Amino acid sequence: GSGSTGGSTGAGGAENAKVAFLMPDLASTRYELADKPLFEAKMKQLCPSCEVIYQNADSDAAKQQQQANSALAQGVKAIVIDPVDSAAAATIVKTAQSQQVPVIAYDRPIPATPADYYISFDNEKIGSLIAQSLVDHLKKENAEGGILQVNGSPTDAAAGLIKKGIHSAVDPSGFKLLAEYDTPDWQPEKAQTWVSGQITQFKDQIVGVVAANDGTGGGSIAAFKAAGVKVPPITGNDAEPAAAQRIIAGDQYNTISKPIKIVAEASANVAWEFIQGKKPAGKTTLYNTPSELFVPEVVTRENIKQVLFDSGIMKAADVCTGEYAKGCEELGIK
Amino acid sequence: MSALKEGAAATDRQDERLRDREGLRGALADVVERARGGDLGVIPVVVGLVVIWTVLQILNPIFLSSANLVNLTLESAAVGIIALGIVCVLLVGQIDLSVGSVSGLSGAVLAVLFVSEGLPVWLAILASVVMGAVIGWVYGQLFNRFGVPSFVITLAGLLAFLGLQLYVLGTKGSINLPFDSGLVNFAQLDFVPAWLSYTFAVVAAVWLFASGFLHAQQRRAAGLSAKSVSTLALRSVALLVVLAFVVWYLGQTRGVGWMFVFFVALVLIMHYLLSRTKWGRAVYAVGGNVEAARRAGINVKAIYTSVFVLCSTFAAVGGILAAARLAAANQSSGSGDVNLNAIAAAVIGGTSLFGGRGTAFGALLGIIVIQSISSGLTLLNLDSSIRFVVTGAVLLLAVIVDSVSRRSRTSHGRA
Amino acid sequence: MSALKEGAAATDRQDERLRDREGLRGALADVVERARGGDLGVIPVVVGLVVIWTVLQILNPIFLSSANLVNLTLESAAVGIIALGIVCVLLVGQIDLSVGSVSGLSGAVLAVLFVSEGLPVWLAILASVVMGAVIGWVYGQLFNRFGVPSFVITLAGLLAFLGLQLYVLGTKGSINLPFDSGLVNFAQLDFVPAWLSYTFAVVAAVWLFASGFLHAQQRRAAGLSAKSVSTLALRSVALLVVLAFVVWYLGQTRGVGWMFVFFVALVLIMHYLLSRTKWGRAVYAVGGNVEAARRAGINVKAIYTSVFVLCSTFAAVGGILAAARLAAANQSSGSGDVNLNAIAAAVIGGTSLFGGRGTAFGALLGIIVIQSISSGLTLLNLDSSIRFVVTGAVLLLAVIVDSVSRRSRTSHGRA
Amino acid sequence: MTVLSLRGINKTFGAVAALTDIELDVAPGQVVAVVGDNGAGKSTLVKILSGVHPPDSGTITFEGRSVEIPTPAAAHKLGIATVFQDLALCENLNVIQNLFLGQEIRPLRLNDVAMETRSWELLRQLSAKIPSVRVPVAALSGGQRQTVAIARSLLGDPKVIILDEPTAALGVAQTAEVLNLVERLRENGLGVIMISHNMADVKAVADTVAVLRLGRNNGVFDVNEVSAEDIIAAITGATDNVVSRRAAREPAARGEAAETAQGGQL
Amino acid sequence: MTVLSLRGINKTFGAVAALTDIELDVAPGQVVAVVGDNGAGKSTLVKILSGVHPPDSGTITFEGRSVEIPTPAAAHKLGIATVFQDLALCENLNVIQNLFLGQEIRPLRLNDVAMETRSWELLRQLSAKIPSVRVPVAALSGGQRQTVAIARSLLGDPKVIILDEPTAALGVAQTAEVLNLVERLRENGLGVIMISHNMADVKAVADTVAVLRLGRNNGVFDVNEVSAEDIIAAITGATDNVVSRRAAREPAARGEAAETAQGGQL
Ligand SMILES: Nc1ncnc2c1ncn2[C@@H]1O[C@H](COP(=O)(O)OP(=O)(O)OP(=O)(O)O)[C@@H](O)[C@H]1O
Ligand SMILES: Nc1ncnc2c1ncn2[C@@H]1O[C@H](COP(=O)(O)OP(=O)(O)OP(=O)(O)O)[C@@H](O)[C@H]1O
Ligand SMILES: [Mg+2]
Ligand SMILES: [Mg+2]
Repeated sequence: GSGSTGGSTGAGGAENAKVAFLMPDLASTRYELADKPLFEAKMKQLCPSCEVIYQNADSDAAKQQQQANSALAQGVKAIVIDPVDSAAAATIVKTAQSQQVPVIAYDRPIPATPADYYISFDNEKIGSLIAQSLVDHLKKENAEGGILQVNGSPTDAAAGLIKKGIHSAVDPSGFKLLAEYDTPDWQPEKAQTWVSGQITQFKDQIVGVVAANDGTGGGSIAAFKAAGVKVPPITGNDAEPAAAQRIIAGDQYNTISKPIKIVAEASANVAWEFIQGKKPAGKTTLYNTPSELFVPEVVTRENIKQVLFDSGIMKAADVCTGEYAKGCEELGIK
Repeated sequence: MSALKEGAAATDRQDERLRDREGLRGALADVVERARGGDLGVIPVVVGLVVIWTVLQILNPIFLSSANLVNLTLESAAVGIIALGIVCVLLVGQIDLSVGSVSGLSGAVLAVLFVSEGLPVWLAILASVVMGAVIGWVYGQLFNRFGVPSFVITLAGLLAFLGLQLYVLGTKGSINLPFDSGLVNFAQLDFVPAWLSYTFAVVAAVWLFASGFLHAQQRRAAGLSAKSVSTLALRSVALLVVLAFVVWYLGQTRGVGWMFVFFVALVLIMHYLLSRTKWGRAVYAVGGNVEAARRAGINVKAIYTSVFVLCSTFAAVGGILAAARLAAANQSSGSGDVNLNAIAAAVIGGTSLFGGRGTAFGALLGIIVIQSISSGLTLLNLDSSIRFVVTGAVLLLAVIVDSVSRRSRTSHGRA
Repeated sequence: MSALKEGAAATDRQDERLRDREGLRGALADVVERARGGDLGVIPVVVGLVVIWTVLQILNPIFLSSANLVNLTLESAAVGIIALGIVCVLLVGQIDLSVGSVSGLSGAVLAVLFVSEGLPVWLAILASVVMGAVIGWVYGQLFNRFGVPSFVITLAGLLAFLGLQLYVLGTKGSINLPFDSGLVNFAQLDFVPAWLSYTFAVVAAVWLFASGFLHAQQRRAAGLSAKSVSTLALRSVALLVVLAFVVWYLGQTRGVGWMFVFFVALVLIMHYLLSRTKWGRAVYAVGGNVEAARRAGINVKAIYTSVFVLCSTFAAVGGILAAARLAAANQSSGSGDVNLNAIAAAVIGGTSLFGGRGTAFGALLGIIVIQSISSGLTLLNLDSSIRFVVTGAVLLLAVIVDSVSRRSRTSHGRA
Repeated sequence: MTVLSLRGINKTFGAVAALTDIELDVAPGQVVAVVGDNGAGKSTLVKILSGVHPPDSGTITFEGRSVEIPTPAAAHKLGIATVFQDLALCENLNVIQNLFLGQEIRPLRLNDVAMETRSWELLRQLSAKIPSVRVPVAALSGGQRQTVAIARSLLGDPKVIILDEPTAALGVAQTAEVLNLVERLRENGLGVIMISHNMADVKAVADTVAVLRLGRNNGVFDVNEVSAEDIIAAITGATDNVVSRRAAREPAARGEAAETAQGGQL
Repeated sequence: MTVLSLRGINKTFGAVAALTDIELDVAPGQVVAVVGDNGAGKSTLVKILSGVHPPDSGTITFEGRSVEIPTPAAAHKLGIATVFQDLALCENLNVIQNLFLGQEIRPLRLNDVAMETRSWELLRQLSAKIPSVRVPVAALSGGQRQTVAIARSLLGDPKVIILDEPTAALGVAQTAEVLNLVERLRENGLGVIMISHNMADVKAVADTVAVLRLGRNNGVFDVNEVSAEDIIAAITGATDNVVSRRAAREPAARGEAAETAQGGQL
């Protein structure tokens, strides 16, 4: 039962409360670089004496369970969790709720056992957005040929969602899906090796590559460069600084910027309300859970200045180094 | 009671170069001597463990709390059982890199049969375990027939069974096990009632004393030296105190989990098999000198096969428990560091990678060291980068303590 | 030209139980005999490779295309160099599990120094390589001082350096290396001009003949049996033909990459060090029987340290090349299966995990087997579940072919 | 009647023909000494008889039946017990464990006490000077190990015992005990094959002497009808050899050696 | 003057006192035989002298200076060459590689030809019957290995040579060669410590005999003033021992053994 959240935590326990912030993996840099500091900052602002227990499960559902258990052993008052495995996280929800600790699903839903709150942008949507953006671009260019699809790790549930989203855009697009590949552990080297092979196989039939994140996108670009052929439009996801550089230099076609700041701060707000014993209501209801969804934004060379730099997500000084300075200048990024 | 003539030394005590060691004082002197000589069995690991626990407790006072230790015991079981199998293959000087994949596959098969196909749970468990045994048997055949190094066979197995796991889970990717099933309960919520735990502790202590006493009596009857009654009594009282304390302390929160009891039971069974049966002797002999074992008429191929079967079977059992504990089987079950953790647990527990040296208890102690580090650092709220560095450092520290206390071994001439 | 008296057998040919083996026919008979006796060196791996290539070519006719083979050579270099280091540690009977992390860290350090700090590239490379050497030195000290098993030391290293890698990459997470830098060019686009490749081939063949001829002459002068001139000529002509064909075939598209040449050069250097220097002898001796080596007055600790230093240094070099080839250093560089692939390459190339047996060429052949499998399956566009299964199966097949042709070894009494 | 007989045994290792066309007969209650120079192929012959290596060709007849001995286990089953020259002990196991390896008492719940008692009996019988039977064999001296290996062959109920240089590392007392033992084995009707480089031991206990030279038979002699010099000549292939020259050169040493012979060890 | 002298050497292994208060002196040009029962501590003494184990206490004087021998390399440097009872060869290396291990010719570009030539010389000198020096030592017979180990100690330029049961596995001819060799070493002024269970060999080449018994000195004898029986009595600790009983029981064997002694092996 999820109704058990309020009672036991009176306002008196709100100060000095602990809240767990459990992130899923290291394959994407965002959790350590963005989500965690943003969440901590917001929490600090809401409750200066509260403590955030941050853990990263490194793509291991069992480890995440261990981390949740140890957070509970430390007496946290709320758990914010981005599940490694949406299904397996049900155990964590159950255990936490049986100890009257509310669980906020962050970024990925936990369908099997409703959490107390769900805040996200939707991975499937991300997949379809980056693919759609690429497809639209190719159609505009009147490209003819096929597309390669570089998915994430075959053992990663989030990668499965992105893959599904990509298919939803690529399959009906009219471009032939030449081949697709699940990149073990999201490794850019693996993506590079695979794309190199496809280049020998399909030569100039390849008009675009949908890569599921910036790392594999970068690997794909390196494969084309190393083969000495022209780099077709290649997607990414996560808006890493390195990807921003590649977009500025014209090597990568797009990436996607998630409003991590908004999501992280929203979840800190929700957690704080739970800690205070309130029961926040969602904007919508998804998976029987009060929910709040945010929409990520596709970044291309056209809008990179305004999405990433004007909004303050990135600083020009970090990105416009060395050989990228020229590109920045062209785009007016300062 | 004794066939020993008054005043005459026991048959095994007659060499005049032996220093005299009788009774309780003798036993203590023996321990000290063995410590100096570096022949300490598992004591160094225990010392390493104590050091780590102290450090981690200082860093975060929750570490040694009852609740956290209960978690620790439950988290140790699945990988610990896998490490038990690894101990067996390491003992014969081979390796199994595929235990992670096999455990993942076994969890997946269990989930598919039990949840998707709706078979009774015991049948699903049986099927998974049998599958594990068959995998081990295949390894044994490949190893014996073709002489392929086990490193490569099991590396191929690692890949193949990971693929099979993905295939079995199919498009679902992840399958939940029902929370109200006995299996999930067993792994998550079933704890031994306090009275039964204390009974276990008492039974263990009494049994230790009784068996030691009977054995000593037999030895005296045969004219051999034997442990004195006081030594035996002291030993079992010590055991009783330790066990009772553990039970009491864990009982402060949830108590002793059945899954942990199951793990410990397996350790005891394996200990018996390895140390008190002909098969166990053969395992150590094959690991020490396979040609000598063959010349002694041991069916070396059968030993290899049995050990591979055991290892894969334990991996399958571990996989089932891991799935039960998570209440789900998914694509990443068994991947990640299961392999390394299981092998490291065996090695830290004193099992040699070159074969012929190690014990079943090593797996228990080793996995507790590893889970302690992991659990302790989980409590510390570190950046991942720092966490990795600290994990590595603490692991090294634990093993250096261990190795240094073993150190004198070589300088005393026991390589 | 020969100090050998007419009719008298050479000093090393006088035992009447030796079958006579002189001249070209003798050399051939020798090879056949050694094949029957299972003493084949790298031939079985080559046979395994041919089998795999045939299978993969049948499955996808692009596999053996020049363009794909060029990719294959370039993809082999980074992990191949790491495997070369692994061969060294395996030769002394130790292991290094941290080569992946070290390579990742080295790539990260390179990228930070070169790109973020703006140091000259050679200085950044030097810093990374020196860091690798220092890591190996630390391993050596820990191993020699405390006697901790290298498995555990390097497991701790694996974790710690992964953490350091994340820390060094810091807030960036991923750092691009400029595509127009010499380093990235070297790894991606620099190919040996055709004329120079052919020159290499000719030089290699001439050198093989000349050195063989001089050696034979010295042996004859000393009254020992020696290879006949015709055998030597045949051998170097064969080498010339093979090399020229390889150069020609790869030249159909982009040719031979400098990075691959660099890798092969390292293999040749290591081969020389291992087989023709006192240090190399000591490495094999320590791997074969460390106590005997110690008693022969070899500084065993120095050998262990040197080998760990070499291995970590090669890992650092491999990491630099991997980063250069990807034109980026990121958090997952060096993770995943770099460790397993490097160790597997060494093992498949015939290096024993128990020490004392193996060659530098093994690393070259082993990595080509592994990359062939991976590249061949990459072209097949399979589901990842099937791909894993097939990879495992093909790997096993390759090694079974290898092992079966080595098989007779034991039945001929060479364990 | 012979308990064991070999005909036309060949074995090559790579380019080396280790055994060529070997014949050998052993009767029950007979001690056959096999002698020969280093590398003559004696141990290779032993390994073929005990199933360690298969022969390349040739027939082995055991108790009248033609047999194959593909594995050591098969040799054990036939009743052939062997003490190998390299002893073949597991260094990580202790003395008791090595003694009873493969023939433990009570397989499912080892009877330590019975095994230890029996170990002490056997070792005492061989005058072994082993302070403790619970130390790993790695910690024993060369002679102590050899004693363990010999003691092991006496367990079970063999019909033929093969001893490959059993006294090489033994002290004077232990050597005498082993020679006594060989005589007891003969009295009990076992066939014994003993390999030795020590002519005195050979002459003391053997009934027949078979000489191997460079992997070939080089004569079978009745021990009572042959002198040590003749055997040595057969071994080295020449009557003028380093042994005879040394003997001629040092008449003093010779005299003393002869005297020492009464000490029994030689 | 002594080249090597030991005082008060002690060594314990766990509960076993392997050596207690050992003394030993070796002069240049002197052959000292160390004899004793199995497990008497002879090899332990050798290992202490060659730097394999450190002693627990006691002093070692080498050429008048008090020295420590912490490692085998230190022993090599002093000029102590040892043939170990367990030979200490690397089975994966071939004969040449083993012979020159640690003292290769031309370290940076090994001189194979010179090493092979020298190997054949040494082996021939010891009458070794080794078909090929390019096979791994694992493929050699016991005696062949022992010859390799002995040959190895002759490389370099030692001042003291320690031979731990050097002839245990050797054939008659090889044994005679080794005895000749020991005599040559003495003539060249080297100190030689030879451990042996063979009284004939001891009496043939040794100048002094030091007896160890259960880890303690049990007398040092001039070889010309002591009979084999006395030595055996000192070894076993009793004049009535299994050796003397066996000798008494078998007068026939005794006579023959005495005769055989002239063959030289004993
Ligand atoms: N496993 C093997 N591989 C190759 N050659 C071998 C092998 N075993 C023995 N040989 C060779 O066969 C020959 C005979 O060896 P064997 O061990 O039978 O000699 P031996 O008569 O027992 O000698 P020793 O008296 O020294 O023990 C030797 O030349 C040896 O090098
Ligand atoms: N490394 C060791 N660890 C423990 N005990 C040892 C070790 N080495 C030797 N010993 C013990 O020390 C005693 C002396 O052994 P040592 O090898 O010196 O005997 P030895 O005189 O050479 O006998 P042998 O004639 O049989 O070669 C033996 O009882 C042996 O068990
Ligand atoms: Mg032999
Ligand atoms: Mg000895």
